[in-house]
Amino acid sequence: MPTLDSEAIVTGLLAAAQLTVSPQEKATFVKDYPLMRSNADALYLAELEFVEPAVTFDPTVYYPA
Amino acid sequence: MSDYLTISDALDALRDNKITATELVQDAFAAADAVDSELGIYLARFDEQALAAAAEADRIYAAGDPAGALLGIPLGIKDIISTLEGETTAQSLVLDREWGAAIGDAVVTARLRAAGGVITGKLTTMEYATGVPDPTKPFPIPKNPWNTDYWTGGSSSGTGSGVASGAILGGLGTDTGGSIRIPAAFCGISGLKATFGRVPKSGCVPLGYSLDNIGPMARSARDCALMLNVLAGYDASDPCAAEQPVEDYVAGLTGDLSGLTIGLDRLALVYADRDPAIDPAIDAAVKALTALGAKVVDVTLPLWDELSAATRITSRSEAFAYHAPDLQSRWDDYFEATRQGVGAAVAFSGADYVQAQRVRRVGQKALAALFETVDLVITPTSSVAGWSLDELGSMTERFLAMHTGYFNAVGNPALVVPMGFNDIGLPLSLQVVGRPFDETTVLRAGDAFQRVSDFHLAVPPMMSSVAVA
Amino acid sequence: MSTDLSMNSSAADAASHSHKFLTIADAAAALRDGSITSVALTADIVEKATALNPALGAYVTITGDAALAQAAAADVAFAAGNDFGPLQGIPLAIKDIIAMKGAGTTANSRVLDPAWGAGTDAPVVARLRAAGSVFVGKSTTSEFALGMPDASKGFPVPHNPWDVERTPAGSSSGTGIAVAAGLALGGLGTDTGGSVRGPACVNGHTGLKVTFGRVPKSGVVPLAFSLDSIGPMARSAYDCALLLEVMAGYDASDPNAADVEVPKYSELLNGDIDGLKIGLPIPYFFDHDQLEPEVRDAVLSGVQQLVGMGATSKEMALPYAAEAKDANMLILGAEAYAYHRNNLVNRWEDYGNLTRPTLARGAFYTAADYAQASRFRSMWSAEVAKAFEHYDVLITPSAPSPAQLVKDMDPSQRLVQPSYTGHWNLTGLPAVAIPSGFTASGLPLSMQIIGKPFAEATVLKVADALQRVTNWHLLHPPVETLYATAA
Amino acid sequence: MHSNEEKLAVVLEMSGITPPAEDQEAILRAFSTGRELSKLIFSVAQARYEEPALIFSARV
Repeated sequence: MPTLDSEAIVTGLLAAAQLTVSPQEKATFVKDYPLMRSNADALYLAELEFVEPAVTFDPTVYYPA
Repeated sequence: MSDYLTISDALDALRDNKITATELVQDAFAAADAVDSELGIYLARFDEQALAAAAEADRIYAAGDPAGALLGIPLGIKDIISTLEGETTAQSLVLDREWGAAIGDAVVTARLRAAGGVITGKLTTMEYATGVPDPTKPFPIPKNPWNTDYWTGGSSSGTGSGVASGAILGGLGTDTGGSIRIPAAFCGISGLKATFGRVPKSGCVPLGYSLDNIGPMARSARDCALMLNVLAGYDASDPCAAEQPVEDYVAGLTGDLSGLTIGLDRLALVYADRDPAIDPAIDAAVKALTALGAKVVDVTLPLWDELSAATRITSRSEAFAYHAPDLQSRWDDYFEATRQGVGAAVAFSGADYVQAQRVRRVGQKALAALFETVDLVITPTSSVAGWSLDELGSMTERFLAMHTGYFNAVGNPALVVPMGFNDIGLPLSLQVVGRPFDETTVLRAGDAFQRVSDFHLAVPPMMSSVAVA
Repeated sequence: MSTDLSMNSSAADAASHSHKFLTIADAAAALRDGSITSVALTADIVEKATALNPALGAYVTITGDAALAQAAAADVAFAAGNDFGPLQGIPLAIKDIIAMKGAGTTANSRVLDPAWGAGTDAPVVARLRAAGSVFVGKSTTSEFALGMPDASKGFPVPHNPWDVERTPAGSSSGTGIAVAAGLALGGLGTDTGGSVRGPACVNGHTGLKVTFGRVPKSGVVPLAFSLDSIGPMARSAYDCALLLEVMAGYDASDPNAADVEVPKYSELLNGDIDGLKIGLPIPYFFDHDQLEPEVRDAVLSGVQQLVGMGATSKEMALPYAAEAKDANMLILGAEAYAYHRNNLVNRWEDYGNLTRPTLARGAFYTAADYAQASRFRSMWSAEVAKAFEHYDVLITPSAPSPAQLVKDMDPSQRLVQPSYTGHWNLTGLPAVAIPSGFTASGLPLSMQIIGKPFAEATVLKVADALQRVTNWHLLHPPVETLYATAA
Repeated sequence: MHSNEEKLAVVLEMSGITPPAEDQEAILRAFSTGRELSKLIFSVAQARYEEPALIFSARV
């Protein structure tokens, strides 16, 4: 499966998100995409393997204390 | 198979020294030896350590005033929860074996041990607590003791078949979208997914961080209450653990349901291929609960599809965050259903995940409003009595047929108890849901129902035909 | 490395011919000793705000009549001996993303449903109203609190009163401009990644991002649910304390609100920072190649002054500081996109041309990315908490540079430029931006003081201690020259 | 306009996973179902101005 370039990825993502944007706007997305993707990838640190998310769920809300 | 089917009966027998802990544990291992190779209950057995623990229990019983709510009771641990003995595999080639070794006993394991429970071994699970068996992987295929052509259900598979076959009297399962309640339903036993945060889940490999629960599986609601008394309570090691006071869940089992209003949602339309035996069984259960003093009214659970979807999106996304590095580097080492299931998370954007959490809050509000009009809600646990191992149905079919993920979205406690059998002898199951941290009322209803029914004491035919030394 | 503390020439000029701009504390005193009335004060401010709006774009809506009515009521109360507290009769600016009776809310956008919040006060506004304060109007905001202005959408374009060619920063631009230019004595901003501290930084005054949950944020259009905060903006830390005393406190309508007791902040600003332990996280915050030397030096000289008052300071490090900034952006992007998804799909053109690209980027992250950013958030919060076992506050620059020229700015710069504010939304900690001096060219400089959860008193005390021995926060931009252009 | 296959190729690239041919068909089915689930949760009117159920606490 050939790896896709940013242009193809952004095209697909905009379609998946059902967004129609102007050519210049899309050009900006294509330019920015690689850095955005690497910023996101950089968060998958090995030391986080067993770390819980910072947002937790409270089932009692909306019930009388 | 031991003639003591439930933990509470076994405890009485031990206290009245009609049986020793050593004999009880030996009977359990004998039952396992007779059927495990066919049923796929265990991944690892700790015979030596278990028998030593049983001997210690006998010493304490002999000394006169036995402490320990589960003293001498053989219990199994789903192999996704860490124990001092052995390694934890999550029934996967992928999990780093050092993980469990580094932790030793998870909080829940330590609590069972401290209560005198005898840890018999590590029970089979679906890989990383999700998906269905994969014959191409070097692990046992969990089969249903009521019909070995059928799946035990998952993902706490070995705990379900272990209790049903008498290999253990109780055990731990985990439930992110139904993984305690489905194997308990298919194997004809009781299982409790308590309120999110009721039982600390540190020392357990995560599937869905904001959905996971560790809970008891045993033959009876009373046994689940006995185990919950030991398992429940805050622990700082789990950021999701709730600082809610723990009640004596056994003391609450009064057998009397007078004054309770129970809302019934038959969920008749959620899955086309519904087992015809379910509605008559529900009708009988309603009659029984009414006779016990409860008022049963019809209700409609709000946002059924939407909240089920929210659980789906949340658990897939949270699981993918955990598994991303391994899915990227060793895709084929995973079971087919696990990698495709967790891999399905690619369909969801960050915004989808956030939106799912907004829908969960809307669901919480709507369900809280319903619980102002009823004290409990009951539904059939599933639209089917199970799947045969060679046509397990697609992911979507299983997702629609099992009526469990909805309650992980909102975190309410949900107990399942056997309510009969279908026309080919597979168990049927009733789900009882309560307000957050009101496990007492949920267990009281389950226990009261089991005082007037004996489905939870039925023994799979294969067990009686098996010669037990 | 201490710089000459005396004001450089252009800043001195700015101070000399500025007419008397009041802090809230000064005005409160003047209102009680009879030297001014709230009606007079409010009338002057409403007139100035109206005259300068074309040049500075501080307000979307100026509620002059309602403000004068509030002022009159305040004066009547004073006369009758009823004193509802230091904010009585004080003219404030309310960011136009917060619901306020008597004025619609636009979020600087054509997309927000006009019926949203109509005729209601957000709890934080209700509290200010009950304290007798006067609302000059709804101040301009970046559209939906992010992105940069799009003049074609018909909203006033905010300008920096120190140099109208430069950015007033965002997203609480209007409140920042109003405080700097004396078009209000204080006001409300919201801060999700730096939107209170950014405008305070480039407009030369004080802005506090509060602990997550400290101030109820119901009645506010959300940008990112788990990062948003409402904060006070005013000239001084003391004024921010006066505002915070009224704003803070639990409210059941906001599920994020924390049930934590609210101290009398202003009474705790006693100027005594003897023994206070300051941590200076060097990597990323002080050694980044895009951090301008004038900014760094002003922060370090501010720290030296604090050390001179008995504090100790130590260089230290926080790991993964760059990743923490990205984690905040990722969480912000995903949460904002969830809120805006349907409108982006259906009404793309109605969004500002510099808002929609920023919002749409939120769609490019996967769900797992968002969950993973949240796991990173747990780890990083724990790392910062460990640091706070050894320090009472951390101090960093508020931003890598002073106000940029608007023509040099582009929406994508956020990805590459370092930023020092989002870290404290990620960890939910209180962080105040205060003036730390001026550039050679006369632009405000700023430093940031960060504290432990719910330690706003400590953060404001340190800021106030510095403001007792400096007057950067009292200097005013040369707005008189703008009247000509405004007329 | 854009087939699910194309969209799937993109999100697989984003997610860094490269499922072999044997899994493609199942992943595509899951992807399509996923898109339906996404549409479903964005259709809940009451969720328009609602807060998420996951709360951040500043106190670690």
